[in-house]
Amino acid sequence: MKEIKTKIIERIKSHFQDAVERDYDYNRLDFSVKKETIPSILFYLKDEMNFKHLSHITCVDWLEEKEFEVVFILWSYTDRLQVYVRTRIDRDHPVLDNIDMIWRQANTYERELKEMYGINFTGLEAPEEFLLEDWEGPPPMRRDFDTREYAARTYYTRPGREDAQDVRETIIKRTGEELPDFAKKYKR
Amino acid sequence: MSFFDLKGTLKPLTALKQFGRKPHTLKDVPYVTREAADRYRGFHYNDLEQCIGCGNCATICQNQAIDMVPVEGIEGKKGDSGLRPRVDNGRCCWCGLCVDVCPTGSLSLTKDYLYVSEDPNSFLWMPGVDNPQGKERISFFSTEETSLNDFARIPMPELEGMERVKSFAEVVLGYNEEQARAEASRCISCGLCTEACPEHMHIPEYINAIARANDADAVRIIYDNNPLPEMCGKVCTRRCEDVCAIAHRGEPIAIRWLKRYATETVDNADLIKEIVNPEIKEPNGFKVGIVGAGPSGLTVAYYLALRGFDCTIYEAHAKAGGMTMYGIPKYRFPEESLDKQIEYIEKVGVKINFNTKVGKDISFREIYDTHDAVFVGVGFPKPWTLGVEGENLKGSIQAVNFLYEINNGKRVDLGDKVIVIGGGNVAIDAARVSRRLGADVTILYRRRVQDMPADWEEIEGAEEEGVHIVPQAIPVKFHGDEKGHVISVEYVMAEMVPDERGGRPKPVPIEGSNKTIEATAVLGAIGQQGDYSFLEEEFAEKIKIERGRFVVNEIQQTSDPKIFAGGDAANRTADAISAIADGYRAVKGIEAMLVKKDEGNVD
Amino acid sequence: MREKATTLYFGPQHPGITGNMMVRLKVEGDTIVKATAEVGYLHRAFEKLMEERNWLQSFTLLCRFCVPEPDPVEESYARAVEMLEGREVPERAKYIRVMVLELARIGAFLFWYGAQASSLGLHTVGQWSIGDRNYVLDLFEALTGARIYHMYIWPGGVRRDFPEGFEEQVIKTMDYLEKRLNDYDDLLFESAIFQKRAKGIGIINKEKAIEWGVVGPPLRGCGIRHDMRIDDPYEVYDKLDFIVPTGENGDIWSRAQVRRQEIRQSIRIVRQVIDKIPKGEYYNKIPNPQKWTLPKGDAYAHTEAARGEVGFFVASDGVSTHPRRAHERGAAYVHAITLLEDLLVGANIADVSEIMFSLGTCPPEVER
Amino acid sequence: MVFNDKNSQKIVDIIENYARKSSLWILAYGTGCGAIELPPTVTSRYDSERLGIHFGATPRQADVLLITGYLTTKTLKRVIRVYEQMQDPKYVIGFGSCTINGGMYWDSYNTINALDRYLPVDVYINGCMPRPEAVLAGFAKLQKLIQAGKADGANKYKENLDWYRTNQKKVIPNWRMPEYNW
Repeated sequence: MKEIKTKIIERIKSHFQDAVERDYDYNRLDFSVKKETIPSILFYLKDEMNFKHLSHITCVDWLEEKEFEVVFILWSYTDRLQVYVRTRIDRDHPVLDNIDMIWRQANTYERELKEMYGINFTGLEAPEEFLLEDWEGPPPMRRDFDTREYAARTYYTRPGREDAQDVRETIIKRTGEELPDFAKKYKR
Repeated sequence: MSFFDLKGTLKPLTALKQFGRKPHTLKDVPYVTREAADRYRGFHYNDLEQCIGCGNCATICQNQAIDMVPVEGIEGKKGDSGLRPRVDNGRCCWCGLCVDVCPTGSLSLTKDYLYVSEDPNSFLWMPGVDNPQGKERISFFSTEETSLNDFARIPMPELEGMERVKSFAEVVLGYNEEQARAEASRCISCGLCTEACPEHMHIPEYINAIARANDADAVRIIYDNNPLPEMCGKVCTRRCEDVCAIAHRGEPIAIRWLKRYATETVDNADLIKEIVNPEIKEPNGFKVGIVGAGPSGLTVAYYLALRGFDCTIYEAHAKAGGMTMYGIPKYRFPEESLDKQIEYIEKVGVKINFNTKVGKDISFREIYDTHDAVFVGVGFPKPWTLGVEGENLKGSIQAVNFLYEINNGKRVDLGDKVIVIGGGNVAIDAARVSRRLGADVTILYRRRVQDMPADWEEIEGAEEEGVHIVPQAIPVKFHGDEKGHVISVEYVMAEMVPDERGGRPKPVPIEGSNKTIEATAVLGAIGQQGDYSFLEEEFAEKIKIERGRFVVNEIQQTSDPKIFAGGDAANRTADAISAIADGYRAVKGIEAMLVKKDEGNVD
Repeated sequence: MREKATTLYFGPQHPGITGNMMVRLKVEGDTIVKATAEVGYLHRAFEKLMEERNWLQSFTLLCRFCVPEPDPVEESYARAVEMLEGREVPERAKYIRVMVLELARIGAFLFWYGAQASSLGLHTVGQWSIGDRNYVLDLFEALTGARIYHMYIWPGGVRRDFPEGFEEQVIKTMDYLEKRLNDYDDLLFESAIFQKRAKGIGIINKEKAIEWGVVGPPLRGCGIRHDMRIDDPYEVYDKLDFIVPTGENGDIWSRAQVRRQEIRQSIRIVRQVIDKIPKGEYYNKIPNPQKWTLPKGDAYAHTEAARGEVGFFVASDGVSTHPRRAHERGAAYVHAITLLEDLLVGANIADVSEIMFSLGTCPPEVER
Repeated sequence: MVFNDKNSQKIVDIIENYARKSSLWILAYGTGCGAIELPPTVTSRYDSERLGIHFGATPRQADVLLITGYLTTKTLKRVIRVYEQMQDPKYVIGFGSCTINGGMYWDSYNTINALDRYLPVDVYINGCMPRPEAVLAGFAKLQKLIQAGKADGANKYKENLDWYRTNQKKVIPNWRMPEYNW
């Protein structure tokens, strides 16, 4: 396993100068690359390194850093190794190259990411809607979309539970404790 | 494959061999309710007696299916919010997480699963109230093993028992960061503890701040209503831990040690000032005189100073802190800890006149006349005498006086066989200090060990250090030698007789069970009382005192509206946190009285 | 004369559809020329909800991802979290997990027997196999406290230990099922109807199968022996003795044969687990769930479910008690969309539901 | 039997209701996760056919619409369409917690919470998910209601169509459906 990993890291690094690797103590390797490198590194991994199986494409929203992290997870049946290829893209103008010519099924993943995060895959040909229908709000999986607020506003909640009380508030009321404002964020 | 496949046509017909067999259809369903498995997760049942209304079930419920609501017949008390869970079955997903996080184990799921109705509003149930029969049907419950609560406390690093007696070094070493985070993470943030705390400190909030690695915020929250947290972090009687929700099935959260951890992370007064950073209001011109720099007096001074009052403390001794300075041994509460806090209190503008005994160096009258309000926090300086023959022999000392001498840095010669009489914290302190002076120590206590009012950790600590405890022993006589020095103590064993009126059992001496124990010194520690000789006659008449304590109203005001009182001299619990609570109440009282009255005049 | 193409909507309300989804078919006569899968009827936004819930609360949602076989999702999530945190799982818990996963596989296959046969109008098979599946669900009820939503495999181990007498109950059920499997052979696999309707239909291109992301029985039906249980052995699969069966032609028949043999292997595994399971702890307790945070990072764990590779990706920001991102990779994600659209071209309308069932499509998993 | 009493049923009604309750055909539409417990309900162990409960393939022939759990807005649109295509007598059973007050999905942006705002519900079955025993109990309850002539959700829908429509249109943004006319 160690030799295989070293070999892969060497070859990737020699082909893709921008790749930053990270090794794990189980059968996993990570490569961070620039977003322009994505199609070529995936193509290389699939055709040259035998990572034939695309396990997953996912996206993590780092709202504070104003970035999306798109992660491609590949699996090699021959080397029994997971490879993660990750890249960061600008959250306000999320654009990434389409890769469904490398793996046909990537099309579905990209449709989902497009709908849920608003990432545009250049050259993606697919129907506009995937899971949602007539959706008018922002892409819902973005972290700044508040599903609780939306659900409370849109859907009806059955009444009859308004008499619920907060345990801490009840005790505060009973004892006359004065909780300062700066402490309130530490309530459960 | 031919058009007609004979085998493929006939083989399925072998199904006919099942013909005439007993079907496994459940014919009774739906007319008879079928019994579910022994571990089935069905409707909730709540044991209302066991439940403490901590609301942890409502917190864990990801569906917000559980509301905490008041129930008729259940009153809130210390350690019980008085609320009980109500389940919205239009939300519940029968996951049972609420059961797994219930700290008391009162909530469980039953085998009942059948409810059908045409009314969508009929799915709100109060487990235990609406289904009392559920008690017999409990199927999914939590035990200490399966519960998700963390019942084991992170052990506090301590000096080893025999190592401790060699010096007055602090016994408890304090949590490091990792331990504190882990301990704080055990807390379920219910807040039941805040009710048991006389001062109602914001316990869940500062524990949460520690758990979220924000110690500075924790310190700020702590200082919101306690100016002596490091002292409380070390020697508080921690009534909060008695009612901790986790304590029902495990060890309570180490609230005291966590407070200690938070305050110890700030190592000097300047840093406290920087972190706490309180807003000091413009001077409002009112002057408040405070008698005694004990916990209650310091609290009054600190918070009034923050509110713009001019505060002056009159303290008879050379150092502030009162009993916490002179009564608590240094292995529990080192002097530097106290100094740091006093320094900080002085930094916010409190003036302390040391070595100024009211009644001697300055008259109470003068303080009364020159200030707009007076707070009396004089404590209980005078020990009770035992009332035993031979008490006045040489070598028979009051434990409080003994501790005072030791804390003042003096040496006291006790010999090598010390008898301590009493079971409170003072008795244990005296015993453990005597051990550190090299004596063999025996504690004689009237009742059983579990009846001792002292902190259980202190009792354990004493035992670890080799203090011998003789319970149910009542001293009857001290024997002296020809020089008038005590040589032995005669005591009688007692049996515990249950109190008819429901009080705690009483010790009754057993005839003829007298025993004698050798002694070079006897330390009496059966309690203290007030000493109000500093009050001039006119005040002594005016201020109502009952059973040795000032009579005060809910804002700590005595019968003279200008005089407020607090601490041991005004409350029955006689501990530092109660004194701080008294002080905090008095602050609000004094502010209300002076500022509000003033505003009233302007209008 | 060339017939004019018509559009036909297959679902969402259709007795032959798996769950709640729709396939838009363009047909000429009864031959399909183009198929478009339309999903989203079951989109509950689980992954968004998991971001609103803490690491433990999230766990209760997992079994709803794919209802016929919920445990592999729980297993994937639990392992992903354990990878991220570095939490050890006791040996006994690993055995229990394997047993639960295999029981779930048996249950899923029995369910599939009934569904696949019903799609051909062979309703007796469903009456038997779905009836017999109840015995597996009884085991789950005894072990986990629920028939369908087990919520049993969680980070750190499993939720409860075996109840009393559970091993005997398992063995009894396995004996019964093993006997019954022969009946299914007679009723379904020997049936001329099934043979004629299954052979040569819905053929997956063997060369392209891996590249297209085909997993599970459809992949093995092509004769490619890939199974996460042997490729990337998790829990204690490397200590157990079992065979991963393969088919030949990649058609419905091969896939059915793979499942038919796998169910026997699963029974074998369950028996081995009962024999080998060690005594001891079953759970490495997590800290107070309200304050449980995971180190910053991400992890992806995959599990072989009855329908193929099921994976779970979790990402933590290291501060919050909630997942930063939780994303499931379902086998059906490929099977129900790209692969299905591909296989339906050229098939008859009557074969649509048969092909769907043979791929093990699970719409709730696609949509989440 | 007092024939002139308005409150009592006529003999015709009794016979009619008896017939209706004894043959309840469910529309085979698995709208949510609860659909997984329906095959066990109709197969050998629970065998609902002995109670006259049976799956029907088309809305025209079905009597009962089982809403098996949550409804996404996308499905809700189809469910309304299907319900309106069903012919009287027709009944709706809300299956599981999520039809009552949102259940697990109370804060999801894509699922409705209270089913009775959008469709008239005759019977709710508690549970998440309800066991086949509970499903059958739900049907038994529905049969009781039908026999008593109290399962009149369809009439309620007709009478309050405007109210239902307003609620429906609130969550379904793009309403392109024929109006209800049977």
